[in-house]
Amino acid sequence: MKFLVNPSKFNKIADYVFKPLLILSIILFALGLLFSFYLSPDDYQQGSTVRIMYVHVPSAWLALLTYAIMTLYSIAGLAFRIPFGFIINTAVAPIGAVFTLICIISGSLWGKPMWGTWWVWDARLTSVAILFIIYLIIIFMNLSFENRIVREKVVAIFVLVGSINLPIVKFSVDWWNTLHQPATISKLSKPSIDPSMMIPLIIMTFAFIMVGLAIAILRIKIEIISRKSNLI
Amino acid sequence: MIIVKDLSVDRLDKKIFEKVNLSLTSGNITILKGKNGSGKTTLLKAILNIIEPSFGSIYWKGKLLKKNLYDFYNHVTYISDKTSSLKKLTLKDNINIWKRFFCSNINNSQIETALKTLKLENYLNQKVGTLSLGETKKLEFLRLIIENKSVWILDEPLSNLDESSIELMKQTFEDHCAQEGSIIFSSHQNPGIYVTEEVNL
Amino acid sequence: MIIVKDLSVDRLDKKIFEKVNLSLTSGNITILKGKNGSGKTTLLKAILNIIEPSFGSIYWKGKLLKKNLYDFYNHVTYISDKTSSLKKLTLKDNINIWKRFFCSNINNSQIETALKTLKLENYLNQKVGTLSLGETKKLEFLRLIIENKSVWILDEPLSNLDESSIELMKQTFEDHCAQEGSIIFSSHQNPGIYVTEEVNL
Amino acid sequence: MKFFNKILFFYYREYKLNISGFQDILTNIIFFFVSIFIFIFSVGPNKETISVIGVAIVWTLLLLSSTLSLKKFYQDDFENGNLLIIHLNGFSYGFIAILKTFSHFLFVQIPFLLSIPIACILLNIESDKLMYLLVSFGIGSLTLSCLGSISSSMNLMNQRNFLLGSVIVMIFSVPIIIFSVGIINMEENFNSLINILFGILLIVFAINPWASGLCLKLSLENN
Amino acid sequence: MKFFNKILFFYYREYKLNISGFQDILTNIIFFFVSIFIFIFSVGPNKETISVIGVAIVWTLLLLSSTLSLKKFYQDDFENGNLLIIHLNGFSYGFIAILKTFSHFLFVQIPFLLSIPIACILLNIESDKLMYLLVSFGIGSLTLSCLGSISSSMNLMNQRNFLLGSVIVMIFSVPIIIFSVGIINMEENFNSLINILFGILLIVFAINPWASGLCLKLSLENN
Ligand code: HEM
Ligand SMILES: Nc1ncnc2c1ncn2[C@@H]1O[C@H](COP(=O)(O)OP(=O)(O)OP(=O)(O)O)[C@@H](O)[C@H]1O
Ligand SMILES: Nc1ncnc2c1ncn2[C@@H]1O[C@H](COP(=O)(O)OP(=O)(O)OP(=O)(O)O)[C@@H](O)[C@H]1O
Ligand SMILES: [Mg+2]
Ligand SMILES: [Mg+2]
Repeated sequence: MKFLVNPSKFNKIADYVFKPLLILSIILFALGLLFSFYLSPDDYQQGSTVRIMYVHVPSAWLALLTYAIMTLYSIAGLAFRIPFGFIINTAVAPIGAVFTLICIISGSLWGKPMWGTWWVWDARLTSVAILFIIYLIIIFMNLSFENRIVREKVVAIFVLVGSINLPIVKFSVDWWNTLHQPATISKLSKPSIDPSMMIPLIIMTFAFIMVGLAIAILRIKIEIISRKSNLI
Repeated sequence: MIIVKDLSVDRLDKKIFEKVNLSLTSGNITILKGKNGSGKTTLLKAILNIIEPSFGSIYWKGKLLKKNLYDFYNHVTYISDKTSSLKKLTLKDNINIWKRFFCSNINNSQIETALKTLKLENYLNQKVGTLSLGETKKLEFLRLIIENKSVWILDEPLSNLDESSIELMKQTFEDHCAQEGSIIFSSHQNPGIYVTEEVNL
Repeated sequence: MIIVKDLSVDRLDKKIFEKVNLSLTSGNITILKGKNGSGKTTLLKAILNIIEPSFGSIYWKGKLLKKNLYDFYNHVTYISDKTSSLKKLTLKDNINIWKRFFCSNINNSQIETALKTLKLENYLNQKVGTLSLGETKKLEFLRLIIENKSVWILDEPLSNLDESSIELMKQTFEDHCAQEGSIIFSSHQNPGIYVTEEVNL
Repeated sequence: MKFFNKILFFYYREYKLNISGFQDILTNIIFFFVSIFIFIFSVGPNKETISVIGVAIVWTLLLLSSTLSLKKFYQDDFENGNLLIIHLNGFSYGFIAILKTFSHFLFVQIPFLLSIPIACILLNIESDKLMYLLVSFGIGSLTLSCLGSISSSMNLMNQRNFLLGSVIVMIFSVPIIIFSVGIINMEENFNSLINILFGILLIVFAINPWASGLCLKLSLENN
Repeated sequence: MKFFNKILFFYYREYKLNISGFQDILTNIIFFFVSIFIFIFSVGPNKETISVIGVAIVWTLLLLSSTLSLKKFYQDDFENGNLLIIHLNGFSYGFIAILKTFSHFLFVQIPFLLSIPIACILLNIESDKLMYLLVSFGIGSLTLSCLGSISSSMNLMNQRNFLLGSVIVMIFSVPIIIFSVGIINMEENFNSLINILFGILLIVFAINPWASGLCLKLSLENN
C-alpha cells in the first residue's frame, strides 16, 4: 500500500492501472447510461424524472468522498509530513468541484418538477453549496499564492477546517426536518429502494468512480512532474 | 561585534551571493560595494535576520544571532533604501511618532539642532509626501539620532543627496565612530569616507 | 525647441525658485544642478505643464507651450525620480504594457538587445517589486527606447546606478544627441557627461 | 487611428492590472454569492422574506462592492506616477476620468451583472423582475462608477475640505439606489422611473470628466 | 516598563494613521446607513418585516464592511517598510499581529459598535434586543478582526487576488453569523450561545498570532 503515500511508487502503479481503468470506465458508463435510460422503470410518483437520480446520487456521493480523501491526505501532509498529501490536495480539488457542480445542477433540475423551485434554502442544499464554494476557494488558493511551501500548508489547514462541513452535508437531512430526501439508499440497515433502480445506480456509481480515478491519476502525475521540475 | 561567516543566500533557487565574510567591531565602518543586483540589500537584510540565509552563520557578541535576536535589535538602527516615513502625515507628526515609538530619551532641542543641520526646520508642517527626494532621505536620517543606537545599518545612504549633505553625513559617520559606534553601509560611490573594511559583492 | 523664460514657481506661498531661464535645442544636453529642495524636480514638472508656474512662460517650437501641449507631449519622454513600473506584475508584463500603450514601433529584438545591455535579460519573469533598486531604475530607462521620442526629461537618472550602468547611460545620452535628440536632466553628480548648458538652481 | 489604439491599450493595461486571469472575475462572483449566503443565514431560510428582500440584497451588495474597489480607482496609479505618464501620453485629465470610469464599470460591475441571473434563482426573484433588475442595474452601476470616480479623485487631495466632498458625493448614491429598487417594486411606473434614473446618469456622466479631471489635475500639481 | 511604553506608542501611531484616514472610517459608517436605507426602502415601510430582518441586516453589513477595510490591515505598513521597523523595534511578528488585530478592532469595529444604537432606532429593533446585539457584536467583531488579520497577512504573499482573502474570511464567519443572530432571536438560549461564540473567539484568537506571524515573516522575506 506504499503507493498511496509515495510519489514514485504511485507513478509505477498508475502506469499499469491507467489504461485498463480508462477502458473499464468507458464500458461502465455506456452500460450505466443504457440501464438508467432504457432498462429501468419509471417511478410511480415521479415519472421519468427519477432518472435524474442516476446522475445526482453518484455525483453527490463522489463529491463527499473526494473531500473526505482530501481531508485524510491533509492530515497526512500536516501531521506526518508526507508531501504526497499536498500533491493529492492540489490534484483532486477540481475533480471534487466538478462533481459537486453536477450534483447541484442535477439536483436543481430535479427540484423544479418535484418541489416547484430550482432552489430552496434547506440545510442540505445550503451545505452542499458551501461545499462547492470551499472547493472553489481551495482551487483559487492553489492558483494565486506565490510561495509553494506556504501555500500547500495553508490549503491543507483550510481543507481541515472546511471538513466540519462534511458531516453537516451528510446528516443534515436527519438532524433537521428538510425538503430533501432523507437517506434511502445509503441507509445503514436496509436500503428502501427497489432493486431495479438499485442496479443502474450502482453501475453509475462505479462508472463515476472510475472516471474520477482516471482523471485524478492524470492530474496527480502532472503535479508530481511539475514539482520535480520546479515549475511551481 | 557582528561576525558574518561564509554567508550564502539563495532566492528562488538562484544564488545571489556566496561565502561572504565580514566582521564589524565598535568604532569601525564597513562599506558594501558591488554592481546593481549583486546583493548588497540582500546581505544587509540577512544580517538583520529578515532573510533566511541558505548557508553560513551570523554572530552577535559571540553568540549566534538567532539566539540573541532581540538584544541585537536593541542595538541596531536600519535605514532601508526606501523611505519609511508616513507620506500622509506631516514631518512633525512623523518625528513625534518615531520619538515616542522608540521611547527615545532625546530631548526636543537636540532634535531641533538636528533638523537645522539637515536644513529641514522650515518643513515641519509639510506633508512628507510633498518633500523633495533628498529631503525625504534626510528626514530618514533623523531616525539615527532619535533611536540613538550603536550599530547603524544603512542602505545607500548617500544617493540623492547634494554635496553639502554628503559632507554632513561624512561628519556624522566620523562622530559616531569616535563614540564607539559602528556602521555598515552600502553605496555606489565613496566620497572620501574613511572605511575600515570594504566588502565587494 | 524648448525655451523657458523668467520662470518662477510658488508653492503654498513659498518661493521655490525665481526667474529661471533655459533653452534647449535639438542635439543639446542641459543639466540641472542644485541643493536638495532647490526645485529641480519642480522645474521639470513645470516644463511638463504639470505644475502651474506663478510667473514666466514656456515655449515649445516657438508657440506657447499651453497652446501646443499635446504636440509637445508627443515628443517628450519623462522619467520621474520614482519608479513607475507596476510592482505586482512581472518585467515582461510591464514591458508589454508600455510597448502597447505607447503604440511603439520598436520590434522585439531591439528590446531584447536593450535588456541585454542593461543586464536585465534574466529577470523577465520576476515581479518588478522584487527587483533591486538599481534594476528598477534601469528598467525605467527601457521606456526611453520604447517610447522612442526626441526630447528626454529625466529626473536624477544617475542615482542608485553602479559605475558600468552610469557609463552606459553616458553612451546612450551621446548617441541620442548625435541623432538630433535633446535631453534635460537633473543630477547631483556629473561623471563626465558632456553638457551644453548647466542650470544652477 | 493611433489615438484609438492608445485607448485600446489603456484597457489592455487595466485588464492586466485588474485581473491576472479569469479566476479573478470568478472570485468577484464568488464573493457576491458568499455575501448572499451570509444574508440568508442571518435572515433565516424563510422563502417569503427572502423574495421580498432579494432585490435589496442584490443592490446593497452592488453598492458595497463598488465602494470596496474605490480605493483602487485612482490611488495606485496616482502614487506610482502612472497617472502622470498616461496624461503625458496624450490623454487629457477629463478623458482619463472617462476611461477609468468605464474600466471600473467593465472590470468590477459587469461581473456582477453577469451573476445576477443566478442570484435570482437562489433568491427566488421572479424572472420577469429579472429584466427590470438588469436594466436598472445597468444604468445604476454606471452611475455609481461615475460617482466613485468623482469621490475617489477628490480623495487624492489631502485636504480636509475635499474629504467631506467625497463623502457627500457618496451620499448622492442614495437616491439612485432608492429609485432603482423602486423600479422593481413599482412596475407600473417603470418607464418614468427609468427616465429619472437615466436623467441622473446623464447628469453625473456629464459632470464626471469635468470634476474628476479637475481633481486629478490639482492633486498631481500638489504632489 | 519600556516595552509597555512601546506598545502604548504603537497605538499612538495607529491612531495618527487612522485619524488621517478619517474619511475612510466615515465612509464606512455612511455606507452602513445607506445600506440600511436601501433595505428599508426595498422592503417597504412594513414595521414587522423590518424588525424581523433588522438584526440580520445589521450583522451582515457589519461583516461586509469589516471586510471592506481588510486591505488596510497590513498592506500599507508592509509596502512602506514600517512593518519591518516595528519588528526591528523589538516586536515579534506574532505580537505585531496581536497588536494590529486590536488596532483594527479599535479603529474600525468600535465606530460601528457606536453606530449600532442609531441603526436600531432606524430598524425598530427593541431596546432589550440591543443589549444582546451589542454583546454578540463585541465578541463577533473581535473574532472577525482576528480572521481579518489572518487572511490579510496571507494575502500579502498573494498580491494577485485580493478578494480571495475576503471570501475566506466570510466563509469562516458563517458560523459566527449563525450563532450571533441566533443569540438575539432565541433569548432563552443566550448563555449557551454566548459560550459557543466565545469559544470560537478563543480558538481564532489563539491561532491568529501564530498564523499571521508566520505569513508576515514569509512575506517580508520574499519582499
Ligand atoms: C440542488 C439541489 C440538491 C442538492 C444540492 C442535493 C444534494 C444531495 C447530496 C449531497 C446527496 C448525498 C447525501 C448522502 O450521501 O447521504 C443527495 C442524495 C440524494 N438526493 Fe439530493 N440534492 C438536491 C436535490 C434533490 C432533489 C430535488 C431530489 C428529489 C426529490 C433529491 C433526491 C436525492 C436522493 C433520493 C438522494 C439519495 C439519498 C440517499 O439514500 O443517500 N435531491 N442529494
Ligand atoms: N524576492 C525576490 N525573489 C527573487 N529574486 C530577488 C528577490 N529579491 C531580490 N531578488 C534579486 O536578488 C538580487 C539582489 O538584490 P539586491 O536588492 O540585494 O541588490 P543590490 O546589490 O542591493 O542592488 P542595488 O545596488 O541595485 O540596490 C537582484 O538580482 C534581485 O533581482
Ligand atoms: N506640494 C508641495 N507643497 C509644498 N511644498 C512643496 C510641494 N512639493 C514640493 N515642495 C517643496 O518644494 C521644494 C522643491 O522640491 P523639489 O522636489 O523640486 O526639489 P529638488 O530640487 O528636486 O530636490 P532633490 O534634489 O532633493 O530631489 C522642496 O523644498 C519641497 O519641500
Ligand atoms: Mg540595494
Ligand atoms: Mg528631485
